[in-house]
Amino acid sequence: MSETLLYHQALNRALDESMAADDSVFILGEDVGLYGGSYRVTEGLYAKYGEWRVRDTPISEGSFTGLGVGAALTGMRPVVEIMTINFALLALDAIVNMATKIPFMSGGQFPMPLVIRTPGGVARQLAAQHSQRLEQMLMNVPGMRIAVPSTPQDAYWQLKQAIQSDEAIFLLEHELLYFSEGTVDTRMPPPPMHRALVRREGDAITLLAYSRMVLLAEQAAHRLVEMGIDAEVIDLRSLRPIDWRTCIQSVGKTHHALVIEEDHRFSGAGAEIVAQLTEHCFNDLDAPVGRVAGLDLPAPYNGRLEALTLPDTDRIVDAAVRLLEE
Amino acid sequence: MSETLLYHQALNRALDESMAADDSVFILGEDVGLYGGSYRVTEGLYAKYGEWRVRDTPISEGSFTGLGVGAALTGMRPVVEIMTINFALLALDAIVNMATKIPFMSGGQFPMPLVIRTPGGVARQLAAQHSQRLEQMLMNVPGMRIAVPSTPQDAYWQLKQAIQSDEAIFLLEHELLYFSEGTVDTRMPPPPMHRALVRREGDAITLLAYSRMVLLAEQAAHRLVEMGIDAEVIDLRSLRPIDWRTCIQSVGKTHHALVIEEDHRFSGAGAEIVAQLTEHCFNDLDAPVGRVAGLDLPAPYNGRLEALTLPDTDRIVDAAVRLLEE
Amino acid sequence: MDRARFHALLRDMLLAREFEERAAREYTEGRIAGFLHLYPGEEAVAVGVLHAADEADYVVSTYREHVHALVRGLSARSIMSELFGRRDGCSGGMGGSMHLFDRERRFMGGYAIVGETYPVAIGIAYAIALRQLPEAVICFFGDGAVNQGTFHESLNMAALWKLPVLFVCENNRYQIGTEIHRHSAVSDVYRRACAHDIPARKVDGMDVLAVHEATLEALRRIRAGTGPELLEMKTYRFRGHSMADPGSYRPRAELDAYRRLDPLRIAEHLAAQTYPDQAQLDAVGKDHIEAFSDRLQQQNLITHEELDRLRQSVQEEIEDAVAFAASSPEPVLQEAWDALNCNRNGEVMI
Amino acid sequence: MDRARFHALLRDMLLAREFEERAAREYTEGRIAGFLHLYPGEEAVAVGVLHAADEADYVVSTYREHVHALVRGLSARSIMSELFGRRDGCSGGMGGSMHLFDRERRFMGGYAIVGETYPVAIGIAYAIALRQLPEAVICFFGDGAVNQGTFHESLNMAALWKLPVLFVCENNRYQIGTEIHRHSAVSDVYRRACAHDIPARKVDGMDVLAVHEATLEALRRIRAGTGPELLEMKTYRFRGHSMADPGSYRPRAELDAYRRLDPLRIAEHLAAQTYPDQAQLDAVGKDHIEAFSDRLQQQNLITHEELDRLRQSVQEEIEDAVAFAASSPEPVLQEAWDALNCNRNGEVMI
Ligand SMILES: Cc1ncc(C[n+]2csc(CCOP(=O)(O)OP(=O)(O)O)c2C)c(N)n1
Ligand SMILES: Cc1ncc(C[n+]2csc(CCOP(=O)(O)OP(=O)(O)O)c2C)c(N)n1
Ligand SMILES: [Mg+2]
Ligand SMILES: [Mg+2]
Repeated sequence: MSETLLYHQALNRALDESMAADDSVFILGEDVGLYGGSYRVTEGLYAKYGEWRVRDTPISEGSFTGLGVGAALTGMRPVVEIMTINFALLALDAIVNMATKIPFMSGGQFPMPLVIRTPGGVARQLAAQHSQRLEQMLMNVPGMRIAVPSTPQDAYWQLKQAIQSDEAIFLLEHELLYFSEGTVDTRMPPPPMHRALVRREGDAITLLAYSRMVLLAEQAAHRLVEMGIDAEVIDLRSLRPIDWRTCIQSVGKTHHALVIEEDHRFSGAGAEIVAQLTEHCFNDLDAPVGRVAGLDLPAPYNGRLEALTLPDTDRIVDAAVRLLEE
Repeated sequence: MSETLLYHQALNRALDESMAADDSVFILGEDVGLYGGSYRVTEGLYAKYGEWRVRDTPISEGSFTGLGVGAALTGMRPVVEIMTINFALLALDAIVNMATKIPFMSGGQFPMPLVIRTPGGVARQLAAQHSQRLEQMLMNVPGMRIAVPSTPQDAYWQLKQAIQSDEAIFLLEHELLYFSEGTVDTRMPPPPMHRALVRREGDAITLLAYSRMVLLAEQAAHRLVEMGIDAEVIDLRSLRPIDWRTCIQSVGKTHHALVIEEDHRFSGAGAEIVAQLTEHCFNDLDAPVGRVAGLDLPAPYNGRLEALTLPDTDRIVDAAVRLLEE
Repeated sequence: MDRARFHALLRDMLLAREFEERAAREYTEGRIAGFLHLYPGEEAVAVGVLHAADEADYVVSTYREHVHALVRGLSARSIMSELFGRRDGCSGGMGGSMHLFDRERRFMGGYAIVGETYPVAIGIAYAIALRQLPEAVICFFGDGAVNQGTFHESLNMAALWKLPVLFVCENNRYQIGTEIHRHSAVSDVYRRACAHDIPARKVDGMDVLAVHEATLEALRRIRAGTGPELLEMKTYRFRGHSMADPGSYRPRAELDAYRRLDPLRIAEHLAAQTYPDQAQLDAVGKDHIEAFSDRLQQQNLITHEELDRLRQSVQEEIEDAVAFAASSPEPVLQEAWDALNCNRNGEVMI
Repeated sequence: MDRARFHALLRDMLLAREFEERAAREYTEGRIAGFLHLYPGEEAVAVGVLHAADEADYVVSTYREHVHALVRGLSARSIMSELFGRRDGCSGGMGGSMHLFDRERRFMGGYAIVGETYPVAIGIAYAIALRQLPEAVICFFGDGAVNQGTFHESLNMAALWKLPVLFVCENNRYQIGTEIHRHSAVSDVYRRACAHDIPARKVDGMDVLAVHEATLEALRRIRAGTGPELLEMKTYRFRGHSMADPGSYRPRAELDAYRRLDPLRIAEHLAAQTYPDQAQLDAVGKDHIEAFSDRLQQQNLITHEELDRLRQSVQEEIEDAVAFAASSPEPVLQEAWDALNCNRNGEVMI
């Protein structure tokens, strides 16, 4: 059952199938209903499932995310859409202090079958308040799982898995991926939600990336191959937990690793990856693990400057070449 | 002018002197006035400066932190106390999206002479919602500075510097340090706010710590010396920026580094430190940079379990010894 | 009027007082740690409200929730064990005083970040409404808590979607050391509900029957689907905010005034003190409880002997709870991991 | 009545419309990017309110703020340049459409996270009150924004401390695609102020004189120290929420009704359409502006020639602004670093 779908359609499919299969699944968020979702992810579901299962909310991120937590306590499976990750700061208390702590604080009495999905990353000239990468903030939170699909197939798989899971899961989509196309097989059994996947095999250097950066890493890998450098590309797919085994195996083979992240470099998601790989692969590494990351600068509105603050293929290729020269 | 002061008294002194010297300094937060502050940091100031300059607020963290931002735009120097860091999640939009972004988004028109101070860290059996270490969340935010004083002297210096600075500064105090005692020299010119200080010199291994963990690192160093291991202890004092030069110099000498942090290990503050040191000192390091950190578990209320989730001197000593054996 | 019901109300008030005063003692002696927020003075609220609830209703509470839990039917043993941090605690020793949970009794947690109870409550209520069940959610919060943004956010959603929530404000006039006129422009909390057209009224929170009646009526309407309501209970706490708070911000005149609510007037000779010591608390604090038991006696709803027996049984229950808690084992680290991963369904990570 | 003042009001409304429609065109042609939220339909609010403000007053606005900035006195050049992302933009090209700032004119920013304007406004007002200055803060927000927690949090503090803020709700009945009855239990925003005893009223936001009068009065009281007030301006946006929004969630009947507010009734023959195209907007959108200029003409406050000249000069101003913006250089990366570190006072890090 393979089809070609856009990323937002794959998410929509996952929602639709999950809602059809299980009455306890419902969606809430700003403009998810009548409007169809600002990135069309919930299109058509309002008409199909009605306003109670596809609930348009007021602009009250803190409380409607908390509403999801409360509903999850009764066994419902809420899927909260936060319109963009930039507004998630307003919901962090609900996410960190409520969703991730209740199962623990209650001594294990209350699972938390809650999914929070949100578009994130830097899109195009949305300026500093709308171009945030906050995944780092949730990585240090025990009780949280973070999925970061880079393909329509993963978007479909991981959203379905997240809904079925009894854990609090943050699904971070990327604003620039919604209209990317890919094959989606709805029958194939998915790998575990947090499994990293090798997107391209190679033995000269390991490129580790997630979300949109995987696409850049793949492009860079093609360029590197043309230069005679056989790069391996790993799509992390999950930022908490991280599938270290897959990463370590790769580095054991390539002896070089480069992390590519859209985050600001200083204390971004990449820091933990570098730290762990160094710890586990210290003797295997021929050079320190490198990072290609965003500048430590808020996103400027101006388009050229914005582009300069982000990783691109050139910079990845350069960094890989330099790393191999060390 | 050296005196022996408790940490909370040193902070109080810094506030008092700053308010006396500059009319534009004012304090706001829950129970900072009549009550005198839940950790006594603002004691006596309400009587001395009146309710407009020492303002008791409602429980509205998001808005009173934002109030600080607004006041700072007019050139005031607000010192916002968030009663404990656990409530800072409710103010993150004000901190991240407003305070740190306005100077940038306005093209540099508006400095941000705002200080946010808050008690943090794990105290004693306050349970999961009141035992958080959220410094990591702010480390990835451009435009933010984070000071983490470990001694009364630094508490005095860094708070005064923070108030004088035109940048948004987050001053993270530690709940278990308020009643620690130390000499405070109010005349001596302070080092730059972000300068790391070598608390103890040694040449066998570098222990890097901040806030309360510095005390544990120093204790561990004494034990290590008894075992013939001459450990150097670095107090980072600032988590954004981090004074890499001081760290790198030390590692150049010791060839071994161990980071001690109260954070949950996964993607904690330590991750960036490990990543940077590895990058800069790869050839100097005889072993991967180690981490002694909190478990990836919310704080249990039970006291014994709580202790097990945190670094202690034993664990630091063990980790140091193991690191040197590698 | 039902004798048994009156006795039950009275017994729970006595039990509540006894539990809390005993917890204070255990705290002083170091067997309870962390933050401990006690309830003396406010018993009529928890007892009046929760005796009006059905088993199928849900309760969402704050960090000052021991008595809510107790009245809801959690055993004194399981609560005291939790305060002791033991395995038999209702949260397995992981949550402590501020985080009591009991799935079976639909006691949906004590929350320690002010303002969290509203969203949790409307979330549960949303699930009820979606499934069209005849259940309600009781959501507790303090006067200080209404200044948290989630209050109005949640009230709006509750009103908009007619969710079955009873919002119960325990207005004890203080946000720690900040008196209500210094934290709220409008100090009648019930008036704030006007912003969302939610029916709201104030109730004498020192009068258990008034509280009970008002709650019964409100819950009846709410279960019928008319939407949320709000009750503001005017009450007072006799102790400091928590065990760490000496309460020196309260003027003597005010404390005196509340003391005068005590029909036994035994408080008057204590007027020279600014803050009550233990003996005073024992005497003063009983006000509404004494008042209620007096009334029952006068109306022949309870005999002196019955009252004595109630007192006796309450003391025994608490004594037993403490003994039980003290002998309950401490949890081990694996149990903490299990609590965290309770929802992992055995999935193996990495 | 002052002829010049009427002309000024009218000119700013015309300028506003021209600016926004031109921005839409530039967006379609790719010279403006990102999110672009336009103001046609709501001009009477910004113009009526801001003409009542003193130079010493502060303005805090949202992402839909070009017109606020323009009326406040920022040049069309500096705003258009900002939309183009150029160095001469009022935020140096760093902020873009949603983040216009001008320190000199006390235009304290456009904020793009809904609900941020309240705390910023009360913070500025706090500084004013502390210094006892006769200044006021004007705080803009939409009908959707009142459901953000900061609304009530900030209103409470403003009322509690009698801060000099005028809260101005631009109630255009929509939160993107969600109509007000689907996002708010109480759809008269001014009624929410009852929760904090803040004087509040609703005003016909399509009538620039009504807006202006109401604002003048409120600001007079506010500067005298009587505390905050709230004005709810009933208005409507003719375009979608932003350039990305086709606005298909609005029923035709509703759009028709608002079209009928247009005294020229030129809209009626367009009734067959569900959403106006550019030509329709040009015609329909002018409603209150046309109405106002008609009124001025009837009352002999403006002549046909004067009106033509205004139109002419407005077009020229916008033409000039676009030309200026197009030739303004792009900022370089060092300028971004300088903006970030504007407050470092030369301190060298590390
Ligand atoms: C968001 C948040 N801010 C501050 C605190 C600290 N705090 C704990 S209780 C309390 C006062 C709450 O007052 P009220 O709501 O009236 O409840 P009461 O304690 O009087 O029962 C405060 C400020 C907190 N727990 N959460
Ligand atoms: C906190 C937050 N949530 C969501 C959004 C996305 N968003 C931008 S504008 C808007 C609607 C705001 O409606 P309203 O306040 O009525 O203002 P209007 O756009 O109608 O002028 C939304 C939901 C946002 N910017 N900030
Ligand atoms: Mg209270
Ligand atoms: Mg609107």
